[in-house]
Amino acid sequence: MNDALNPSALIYLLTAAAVFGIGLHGLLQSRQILRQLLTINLMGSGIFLLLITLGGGSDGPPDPVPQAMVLTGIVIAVSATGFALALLLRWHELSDSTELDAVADADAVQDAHDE
Amino acid sequence: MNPQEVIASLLLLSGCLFFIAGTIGLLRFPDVFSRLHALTKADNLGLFLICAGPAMRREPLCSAGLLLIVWMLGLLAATVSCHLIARRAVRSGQMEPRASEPPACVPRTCVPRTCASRTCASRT
Amino acid sequence: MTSEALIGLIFLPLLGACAAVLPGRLPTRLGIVAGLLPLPGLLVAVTLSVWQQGPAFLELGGWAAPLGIRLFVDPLAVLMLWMVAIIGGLAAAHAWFDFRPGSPAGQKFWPLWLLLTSAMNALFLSADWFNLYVCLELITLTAIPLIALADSKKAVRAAMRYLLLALLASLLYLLGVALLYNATGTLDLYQMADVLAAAPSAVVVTALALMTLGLLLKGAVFPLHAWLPQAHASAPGPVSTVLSALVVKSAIYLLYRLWLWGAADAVATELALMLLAMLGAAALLYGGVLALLQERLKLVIAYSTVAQLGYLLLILPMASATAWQAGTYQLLSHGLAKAAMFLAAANILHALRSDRLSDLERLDQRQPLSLFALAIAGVSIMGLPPSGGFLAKWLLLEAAWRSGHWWLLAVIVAGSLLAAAYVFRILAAALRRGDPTQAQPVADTQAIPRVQTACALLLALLALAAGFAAAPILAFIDTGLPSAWSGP
Amino acid sequence: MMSLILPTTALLLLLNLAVGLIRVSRGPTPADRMLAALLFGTTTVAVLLLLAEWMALPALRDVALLFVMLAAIISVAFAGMPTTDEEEP
Amino acid sequence: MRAPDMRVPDMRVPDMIGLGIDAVLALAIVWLALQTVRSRDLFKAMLMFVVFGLLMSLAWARLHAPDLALAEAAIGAGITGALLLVTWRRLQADGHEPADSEHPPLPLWLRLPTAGGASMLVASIGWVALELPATPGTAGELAWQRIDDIGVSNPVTAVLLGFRAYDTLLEMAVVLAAWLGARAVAIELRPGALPGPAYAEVPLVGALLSLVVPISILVAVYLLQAGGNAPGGAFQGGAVLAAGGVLLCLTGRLEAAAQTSGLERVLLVLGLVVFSLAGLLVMASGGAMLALPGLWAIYLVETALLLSIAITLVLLFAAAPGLRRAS
Repeated sequence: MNDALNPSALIYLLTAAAVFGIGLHGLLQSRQILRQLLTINLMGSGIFLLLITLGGGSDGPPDPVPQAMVLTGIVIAVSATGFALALLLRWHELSDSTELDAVADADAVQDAHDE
Repeated sequence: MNPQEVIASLLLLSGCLFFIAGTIGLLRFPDVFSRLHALTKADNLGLFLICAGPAMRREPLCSAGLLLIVWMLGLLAATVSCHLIARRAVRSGQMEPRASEPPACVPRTCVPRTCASRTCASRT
Repeated sequence: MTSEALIGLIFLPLLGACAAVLPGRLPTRLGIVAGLLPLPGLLVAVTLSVWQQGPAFLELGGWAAPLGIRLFVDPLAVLMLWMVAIIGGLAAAHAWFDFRPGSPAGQKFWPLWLLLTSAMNALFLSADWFNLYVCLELITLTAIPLIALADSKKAVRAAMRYLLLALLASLLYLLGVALLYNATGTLDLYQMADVLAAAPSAVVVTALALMTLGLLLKGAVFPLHAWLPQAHASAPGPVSTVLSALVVKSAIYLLYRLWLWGAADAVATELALMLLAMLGAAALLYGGVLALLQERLKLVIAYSTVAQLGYLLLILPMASATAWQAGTYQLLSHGLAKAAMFLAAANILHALRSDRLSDLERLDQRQPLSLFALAIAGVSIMGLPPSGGFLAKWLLLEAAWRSGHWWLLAVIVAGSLLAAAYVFRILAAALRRGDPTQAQPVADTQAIPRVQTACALLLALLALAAGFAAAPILAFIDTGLPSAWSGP
Repeated sequence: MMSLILPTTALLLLLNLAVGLIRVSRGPTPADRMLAALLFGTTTVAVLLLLAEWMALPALRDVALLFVMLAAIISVAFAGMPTTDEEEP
Repeated sequence: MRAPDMRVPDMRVPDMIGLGIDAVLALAIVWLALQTVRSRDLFKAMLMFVVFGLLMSLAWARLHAPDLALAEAAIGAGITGALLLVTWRRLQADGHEPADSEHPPLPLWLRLPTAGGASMLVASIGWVALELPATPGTAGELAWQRIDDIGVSNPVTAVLLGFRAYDTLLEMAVVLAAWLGARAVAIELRPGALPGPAYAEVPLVGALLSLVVPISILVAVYLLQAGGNAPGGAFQGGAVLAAGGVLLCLTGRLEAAAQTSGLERVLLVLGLVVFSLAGLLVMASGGAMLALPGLWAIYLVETALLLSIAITLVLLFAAAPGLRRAS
């Protein structure tokens, strides 16, 4: 890669990092499954952006391998989101709730009683 | 610099102006229905001008054709979308200009008279 | 011939899954038979070839490594493939009766099951970090619906939680892969290993840490284990079996590949291995204690998985052939024993309609064979001779002794004592006579198909037999030591 | 000349879009947000057309075509949603 | 404009404007991500996410990745947005408004440093990675050198269906698994799960359908054939075709069926089966596994992939086992 850092690559790099971090923060912050899925998708977008920025930073033609990886990643992400939404509907039907409660081992011990 | 380029540039810049006008309308008009006007009218004209700009310089007819298709589809999408959104807004009882609107829309005079009166007319 | 066999291991279950999607009972049956039955035969060919000619690569599409994707088969991969074939096969035989092909439940179950089999085979063979990401996602997206098939509120909650964490884990892993690709220009595991030392250490260390974190989450290693017990306990019986015996192991397998092959020469490897071993030790103790506190049989077994996975990480800092034998043998014997326990528990749950420990009384009269399977598998989990589990733990003690990690000796012994405690607790509950006035009549138990009992028993006996047939297996494993440990 | 006008127009449109984000954020009704999102759709199409010309990437025109074609889908999905209490004035 | 002396700044100024475009785009993207996470109203969050997708597509364009811009446009605008909105609507159907609970799972002191630290880590590591010296013989460079061996001139297609075809094949398995999973957990269909006929009466919708659906088919075919030598390909084409199907579902022309029909099942596995069998046939005839012999084989496989992706995405959207024409 060139010595002088391509400033626009730098911009997108910072964007990628910020989007990833915002997604992670959102995931840790929310219990609403729908929003958790949004944040996971955000994190994915951040990673994809990072891959392409790093792969395209050079002067030559853009690297097709990360592009193919990201394309694969996008299709996987939409598939996973589709399944997750179906599972969310099922969960909503069974529990009448759209969130998951906090996870703790205590649940499991309690488990025998709340059946 | 040939005259084609001058015309294209003018088209692009005026297209840009229409987009800006649309956004101003979106921000400052008082309710959904008047904002719809901003979107359907200004933006589609803007899109047309921006499509027309590059089309001026295009030698192959097919890519000018593609730009035309883009514009026509944009027109259709905007029409249908606005109709549906307005329909839904009417059903949910938003005909009343919102009194609680934050002062983003400020002076009443900036609302086009036709728009405001039409809203009132359809309410009564 | 080997390459055809390797392709067959991945593509037969894959095409079987496609057949099982088609309508009608016949394509489903055809898919199951053609997708699962030939696997042991293919594996024999692969094993012989690896035994005689050593580890081998297969370039897919004929494209050499940095450009294309390679498959890699070595003794560790062969061992894992055998476990998929045997445990997966017997669990499938067990599932045949609960999810009959052609029934609505079977329609949902079999395509996912076959895809999961194919995905695990693909994962154990792949030598490409990004391809492994796709395999991991495929495993996630097939295993989780299988859990949700139990269709209880508890199962769907566990599946949802598992899904969110697994997606997060995949993303962390992918981020690591992205950084590594940029630092080295290749995605091939073994090629990358050669150039990793030359890459800038900040990038490499971060990438490895991210990948490890993702894999620890997928592998339910303490303290990231919280999703596992409910998911494994609430899934249908055969699904719990493969989840506990194979699916979590796939993440541990990748940790081995990452740290003992891929990053063997990277900076800070020593420290990382020690940290991982500490996590393993914590998992061993914590999981053991939690298993003791559970009131339901399947939860005891699930927490036992959390604990037993700890052993697999303990070997990492020992760096000796004995440690490697111990680790791989623990993979094998725990897989067999845990599979037997979950299948037996599924039988018991089905027969008694409850798996509460308090409801298990007089199990020796009501479900003698399932209890027998549970007991034999328990022997292996505890590490009593002559089981495979005993051998694994013995080798582990020996390796810890030799490498001078004294604290590990204490941890291993404590873990085994805890295991003994929770297994005996199950047995005590099962042999309790209870109050004769309130005793449930024996007729209350539901009959279960003999094949289902036989599957559990067979797996338990295999776990026991692993203690006898150790010599050839260990000799085979010795031919494929991790590249970092191949010195004397 | 054109190489100056094209990116300038694109930049202006993007700034315009960024200002429009206020409306999505502020609402107040879902319909307002939806409307603003549609504006973005149109603006994005225009920007893509300009970029296609400027960066000499004709494929971006296909992207623009996809956007105008699919813009209606979201509003159709939106219009099918039930109206909720929060929208009532 | 005036004289040759304008030539020199003419080279520089557009670059700076380009940088300005990047900066505005980046700020907007970050702001939208933040809004997606922060807004308490879930509908707003979803809409922010959809707009985020729009701008990501522009970012791909700026990064010279038109293939990704196409995919983001087709999937983001056509599928994900509608999928999210419809799911939200279904969750609301029984009068419950999904809203965030007051108790986040992790305390603030834990999650802010975690996320902030993580993003700073990513940024600094990326920075280091950006300054890496280019290593010769990377996969990307080799892909450019050997692209002629595949027979297509679009390097991304060459990687997806040539050098790394195995990834693509497993990715199709993931798509199939997602549908299988969604079917395994599918809920009982209630009336109103998809917008009903009340809505099909709007005359404009008919006009929209009669234009957009045929065009989506046309564009899908166009993207498929363009994929060989220009950005495009099976995934983008499949997503566009699926978007046409989604529109038909949304307007009540297609409705959910309780059973998956035989044709749907065949289409679902078509991509995987054709791809695998093509690979196996090549191997059986002495070639290497998955080394597709020439352009025609690539197009054959891509057509099958396109159909499978399209049907899978539509069925995932409908969250139903199958679809049938509305009576």
